[in-house]
Amino acid sequence: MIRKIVAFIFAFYFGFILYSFIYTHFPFGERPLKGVAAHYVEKGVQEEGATNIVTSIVTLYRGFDTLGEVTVLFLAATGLGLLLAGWKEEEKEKPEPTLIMETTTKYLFPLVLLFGSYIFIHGHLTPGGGFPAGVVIATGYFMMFIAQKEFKPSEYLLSATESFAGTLYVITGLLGLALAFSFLANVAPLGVPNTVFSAGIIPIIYIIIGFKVGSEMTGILQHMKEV
Amino acid sequence: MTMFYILLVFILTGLLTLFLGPIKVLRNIVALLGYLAGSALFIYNIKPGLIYSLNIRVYNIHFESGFSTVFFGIIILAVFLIFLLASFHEENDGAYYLFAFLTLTGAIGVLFAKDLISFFFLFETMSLFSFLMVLKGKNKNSPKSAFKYLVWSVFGGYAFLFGTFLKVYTTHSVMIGDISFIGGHIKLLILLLILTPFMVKAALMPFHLWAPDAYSDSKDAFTVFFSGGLSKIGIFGYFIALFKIFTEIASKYPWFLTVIAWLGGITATLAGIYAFMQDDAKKLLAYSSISQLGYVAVGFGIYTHYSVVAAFFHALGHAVYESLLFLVVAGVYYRVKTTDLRKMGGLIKKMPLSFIGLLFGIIATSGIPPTIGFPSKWLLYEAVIMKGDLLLTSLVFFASITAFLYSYKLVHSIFLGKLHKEHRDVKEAPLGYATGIILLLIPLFVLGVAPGIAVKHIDYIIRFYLKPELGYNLTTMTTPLGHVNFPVVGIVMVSMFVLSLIIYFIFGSTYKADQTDNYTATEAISDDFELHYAGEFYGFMRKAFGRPLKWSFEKLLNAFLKLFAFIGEIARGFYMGDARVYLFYLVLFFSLLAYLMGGKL
Amino acid sequence: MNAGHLFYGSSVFLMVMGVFIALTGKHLIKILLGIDLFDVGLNLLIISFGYVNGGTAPIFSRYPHVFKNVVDPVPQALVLTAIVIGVAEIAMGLAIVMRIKEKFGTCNISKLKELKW
Amino acid sequence: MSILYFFLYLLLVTIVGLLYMGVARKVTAHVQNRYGPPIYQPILDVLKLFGKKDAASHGVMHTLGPVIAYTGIGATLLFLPLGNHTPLLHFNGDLFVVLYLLVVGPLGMALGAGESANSNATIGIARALSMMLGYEIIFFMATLPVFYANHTASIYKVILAQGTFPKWAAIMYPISFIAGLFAVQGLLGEKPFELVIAPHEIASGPMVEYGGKFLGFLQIWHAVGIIVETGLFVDIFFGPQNILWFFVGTFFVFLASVLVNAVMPRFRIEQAVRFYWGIPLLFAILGILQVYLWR
Amino acid sequence: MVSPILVIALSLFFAFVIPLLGMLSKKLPRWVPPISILVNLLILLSNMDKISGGAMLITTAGIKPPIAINLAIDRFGFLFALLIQTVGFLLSIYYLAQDTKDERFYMLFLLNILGASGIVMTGDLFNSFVFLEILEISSFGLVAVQKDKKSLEGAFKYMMIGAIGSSLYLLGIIVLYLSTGSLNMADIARLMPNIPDSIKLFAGLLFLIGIGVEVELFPLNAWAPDAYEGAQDSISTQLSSIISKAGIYLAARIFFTIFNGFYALEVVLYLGIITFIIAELAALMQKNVKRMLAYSSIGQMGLLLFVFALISKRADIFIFTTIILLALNHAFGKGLLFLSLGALTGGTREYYIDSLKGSGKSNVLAGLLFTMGAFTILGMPFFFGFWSKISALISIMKAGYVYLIGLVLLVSLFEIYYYGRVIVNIFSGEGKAQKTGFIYASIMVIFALFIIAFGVWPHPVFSFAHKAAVALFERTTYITSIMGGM
Repeated sequence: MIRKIVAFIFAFYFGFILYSFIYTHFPFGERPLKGVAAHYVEKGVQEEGATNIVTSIVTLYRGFDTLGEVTVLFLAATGLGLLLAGWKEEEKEKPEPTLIMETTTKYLFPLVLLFGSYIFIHGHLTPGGGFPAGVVIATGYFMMFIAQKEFKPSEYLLSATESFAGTLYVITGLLGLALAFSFLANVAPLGVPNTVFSAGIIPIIYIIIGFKVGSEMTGILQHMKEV
Repeated sequence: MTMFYILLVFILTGLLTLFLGPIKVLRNIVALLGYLAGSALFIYNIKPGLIYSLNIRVYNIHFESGFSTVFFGIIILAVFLIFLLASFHEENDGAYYLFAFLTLTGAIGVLFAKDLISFFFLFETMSLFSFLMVLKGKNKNSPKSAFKYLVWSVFGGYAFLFGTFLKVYTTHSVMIGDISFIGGHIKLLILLLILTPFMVKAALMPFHLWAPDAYSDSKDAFTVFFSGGLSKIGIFGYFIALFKIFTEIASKYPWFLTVIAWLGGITATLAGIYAFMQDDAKKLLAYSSISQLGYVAVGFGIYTHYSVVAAFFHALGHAVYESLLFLVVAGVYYRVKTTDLRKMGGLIKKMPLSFIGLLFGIIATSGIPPTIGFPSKWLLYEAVIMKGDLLLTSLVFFASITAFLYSYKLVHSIFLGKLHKEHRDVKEAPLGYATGIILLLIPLFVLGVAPGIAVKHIDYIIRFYLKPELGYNLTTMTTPLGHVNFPVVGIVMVSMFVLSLIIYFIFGSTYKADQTDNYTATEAISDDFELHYAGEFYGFMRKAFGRPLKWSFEKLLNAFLKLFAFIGEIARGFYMGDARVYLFYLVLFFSLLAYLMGGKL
Repeated sequence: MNAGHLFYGSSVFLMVMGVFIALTGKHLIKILLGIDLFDVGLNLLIISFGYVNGGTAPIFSRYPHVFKNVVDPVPQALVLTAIVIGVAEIAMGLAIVMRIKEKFGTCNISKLKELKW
Repeated sequence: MSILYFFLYLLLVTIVGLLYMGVARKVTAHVQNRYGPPIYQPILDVLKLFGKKDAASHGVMHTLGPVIAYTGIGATLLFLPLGNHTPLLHFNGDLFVVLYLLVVGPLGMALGAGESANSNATIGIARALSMMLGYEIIFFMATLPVFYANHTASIYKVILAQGTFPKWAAIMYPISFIAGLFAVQGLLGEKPFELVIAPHEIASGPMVEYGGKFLGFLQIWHAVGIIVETGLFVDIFFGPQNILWFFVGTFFVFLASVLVNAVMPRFRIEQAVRFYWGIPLLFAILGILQVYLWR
Repeated sequence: MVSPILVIALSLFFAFVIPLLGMLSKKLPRWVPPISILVNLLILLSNMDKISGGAMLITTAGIKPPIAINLAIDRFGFLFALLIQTVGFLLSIYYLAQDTKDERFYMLFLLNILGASGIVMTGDLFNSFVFLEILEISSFGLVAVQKDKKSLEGAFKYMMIGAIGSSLYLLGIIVLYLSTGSLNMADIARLMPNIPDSIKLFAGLLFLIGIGVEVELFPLNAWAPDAYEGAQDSISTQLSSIISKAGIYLAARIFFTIFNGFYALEVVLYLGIITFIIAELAALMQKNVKRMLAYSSIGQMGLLLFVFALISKRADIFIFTTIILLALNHAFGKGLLFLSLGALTGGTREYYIDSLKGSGKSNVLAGLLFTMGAFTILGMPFFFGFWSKISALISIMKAGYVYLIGLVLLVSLFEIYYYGRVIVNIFSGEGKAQKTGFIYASIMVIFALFIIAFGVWPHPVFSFAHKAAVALFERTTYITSIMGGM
């Protein structure tokens, strides 16, 4: 009990400090765009050709971060696999999925995949992009894990997709290095903004990310499920 | 440049012996040749007044040679030769010589060092490799003793380093130079700190705790160098600290010198008492070594020309006879494989040369003329009386009485008394030891009769710092209190001895009696009968001293260490929580800092 | 009571609750969830920082017409990264917890006392 | 010439020392209500011992021990002024020479006795050496003020400085003198400090294995020793102005010691040593303080 | 022209390739880390001459900073990158000789090295956060990889503190972003004078906690002993030689280059010395040698940070030279200690001081190497540690804390005590015979050679470290070389 009270006091003190600080210094919504943000908003579309500024930030301006981000996810997936490798499976009573679930998911699954693909292909135009798309795809698989008893995607395939997508991402970056002397440079033609085939390498990267995130999340879920 | 080369020669010799490791003969020859090359360089090229500096980016290494360099250098090199001779017979491997030569490098290098950082570097080198040498030691206890030695010598080294930095901070000079112009009492602190490692090396109480163990548990040959050679660095350090670094100590802090003198006296006395209570030859000698080094501290503490000459001469004498004693014990150990005094006896017939070595060694230790021990003791007494500290004189005198006690215990338990059955086939110590003994007996007598040889050199060292008052020539010394002619004393003794011998030969004849042919109050004794009185020798003195004998610095220190251990346990408690506790530290830390920043946010 | 209090307040509240749960929770998964809550709160906070009064999403669907008044796109991009990193962290944590459950046979944090001496 | 002189000197002191021993036996006998042997008896004993045909030796050191002992005491004698009479050899700083030469004798005997492999002998030696921790230090401390006050380390100069009766050190420094008296008793090895010989206990200690001429040597060593030890005391505290006065002084000091010996039992060794570290030490320190105050 | 960005790109590429290779053959993946790191080293070395005063700017996405992310490698970062890659290379050789493991382990290892190199090479604050996360997450995995009780517990503790710490670090970055509108380090550093003090204070506090967890600063370092103890020996080496070094780099970059020694450094000054004292005290009575080494490691880091923070008291390049020397010494020395301890135990994971008795006699090489490692940490002559220790003391003196030298030396005496105890213990008594494999032994010998070579002839290291220190010290040059003459 005392522990809880003390923890409460300190946690709230922490919150109080944080809150009072941000509230005084960064009043909500009153901060003008400045620095790089202003640049992105003003010049972003001309420079990179993507109407979704966030996307061009994520994949190009701060594309290096995204590469790291993908790596982190990759790391988590492999780490998880490494840690959970050789798990002794215990026989547990698992509830039988109902017929309705079994049937609907069968039909819903390709649709979900399609939706995911749509999101990552249109990442540079609309909200979304590779990461949400990947998660959506993984959700589809998750659905299948729950509803279909026998469903089990090939681990090899997942792993290969993951690795292959990763290597492709790096190669894309290296292409930039080779052609424009800068890693991850936007070497493809920008095209007309606001169309699908525009914004240079952004769609390519998002497709790669979509595949990669999808396979990684699926991999994570599958590892977790097996325990 | 030569100074640098000398050190390089020693280091390379050490490395060469390491790599020529497998063959013992080769190793020995290389070691000897390397030593000879280095010492030849030293003796022919090192004259007072050489200067050399070497730049390693941020630090400049400065070397300089003075009279003291030559004096101590020759002592250390000579003792190292004895060590080498003895170590030919020791069990040794490549690393043995490597460590030994690096120790030598450090010891000789310290004599060259002109700035305090180089001094520290070389001093630590010496401590470190002598530690490794002790660690390699000869028995189960060696590692423990080595540990003790390491901690103490590093304690000293760090104190020195602290002193160095204080000096550099206050004077902006890293050179070994005068600090008496600094205002305030910080100069005393600097002096004390700089003096500490030397008090440790010279085993001045209460910094002596490592010495008995380290001396007795290191390899026998190395102990010769350890006690005879390395302790001289301590003496050299006294000289550096009291004469070169704080030149006006006598006028500014006379009480400090008094404290040193009294510490020296106490050391000499207590170590002497501990020495004759020991039952192990090397432990006994270790304490005897400490006791003798106490006199040196007294000499420095009195701080007159007489006393300092006496101190230097005593250091020289200490090197000679303490090396001799350890060497003999090493030879005996080589033959009988023990240093326990209770397990030996009657070896005089088997090892006559060793006996002669030990006999004159103890005679010199006790300070009986005409050996090297006498001039320094004579001069020291005169100096202390002149200073007017009669109680200290008495204390020193008491210490020299203890020297008789432990000397006799040593010689009796090893060489006199009844020969043990298992030692009937023991032979004389092998060539290396014998050579060493003979080599050491020469200075033992020569300097005892003609101390002027050394005194002249010592006078050169210190006349720059102290008004030269002592009158001396090759064979005499004169102080306001008195005058002594050393050869006369020697001649008197020799002629009296001859006279007694004549009386002896005039009357009657002798016949040889067996050792069992003894007065035993009609009890029949056989060969197996334990007649040798060696166990509990001076045991009754334990009763005489009573409780105070049990007091020791070690217990005090242990109590102190326990305190640290307790604090350590508390500190460790911090790291024993679970993950939530650690997180709590984080939040607490955040809150605390935020609170401290308070209104600034 | 303006919108600032609501957005900032709620996200800071989430963070506080996260810390509180992590500090007091006994079950390892509960603690992990606390950490996750903290992350979520932080992400929301970062998003709210990016709001500009009256701004719209930084997507210029009617290009070349460009709105001047858009919300800051950078925090959104950063949060995207931060979310993924948070997920990775939690995933790793869960794997460790699962192994702990297997080895220690419990998820009680106070039973994890192998490492002390 | 001087060598001959030296022989006579040595002979004289030896004979006088032996006579002192005779007196001691006589006096002790009278105290104990006995008749006692004639005074010259020790001389006869020594002659008899030297006259013996052969003597048992346990080895080189055993043989040399008594020889060294006599060497030491003889050498000491040469540096000791017998009253105002200039010693045969002297230089100004001879106090420490004497003190150190004085040790050679016991050391020689100790070495010799040690080799005999008789525990009694060694125990005796151990006691002798340990006793030195008691009386030597007291003796030294008692004499120090005298030397200090006269600013010399020469015994001869101390004698010269004392001149006649009122300037005796015994009177100027009475506290030190008392401490010195205590020390002399131990120096001479008389009861209650007769631990080294202790005939009933360790069969005359170091001497146990000696016979014939060795014992003879030890006897004359002891005889000279008595003169040297008491003589040192007398030289320092009474400043004898001539050789007669010297012998009178030594005789009375010795007599006093013998009388104490005759009525005293024997201490145990640790008692003896501790005794010296008690009252005598106090006196010695007070003596030193006295000289500090007077200067 | 070989762009240093390839160090990161190629490592990533190789890491992604590992699973593909693993499908071909189980033996192939283990060769990937050594090859990859060797390539990295070559790339770095080929760029050695190009990096002179100021930082080398490598843009990504073809756009100049601060708009896009860039790498900014100055000599300081270059030195750390070299250090990390070198130690990483040695360790990768070590893993080559280990038993077959899951190939994913090699991936984790490679990414760990990558994260550390990324931290020291990047010029972007948020990017450093990403790399920090890569580093941390891979570290949790590596610590836990043993999958026994101790390693799991250590990993969990590390994870908890690490997660919260890095979140606060992120918050700090955001605060700076909000006030400057930039995420580029050089740009923020340039704009720093415009930021109000209170924001600086708060951001400094957040960074202090975030980095403090990595560099094992006093109240935030409680995870460290547990993680060190739980991890296997080579991973402990990695934690102390690589991960904490990346933290040091980050601390220097943020607190000095960006904050220009504002406020947080003073806190670090006190906390550094407190860390030093408390950790050494804790080590004093420690019976588990590995945990003892961990405490010692924390202590050394504390000293390092303390010396580093002295810059707030006196601006002197020498202080930076010192921290580089200390970092190098700690990296090689502690690495050697952990590895040789592993060799002494013979892989039994029995680290108690009593169970190590006599192991130095049966395994002489490992015993000697352990001794060497201890000596260099203790600052004995002829070992590199001597120079770093002396330099540290000189720095303390230069900053005017001359009496603190006494305290530092006193605490160092504790070090002597507990290291000496272990050395004595491993060389006394008789242990059971064990052998160390050739590769394992040669890795340790290379570590030891570094220590001795630097110790005997420190001149090259000094000049190298000095140049790096100059690069760190001249922050305006750093800023202008990234941002152009502004």
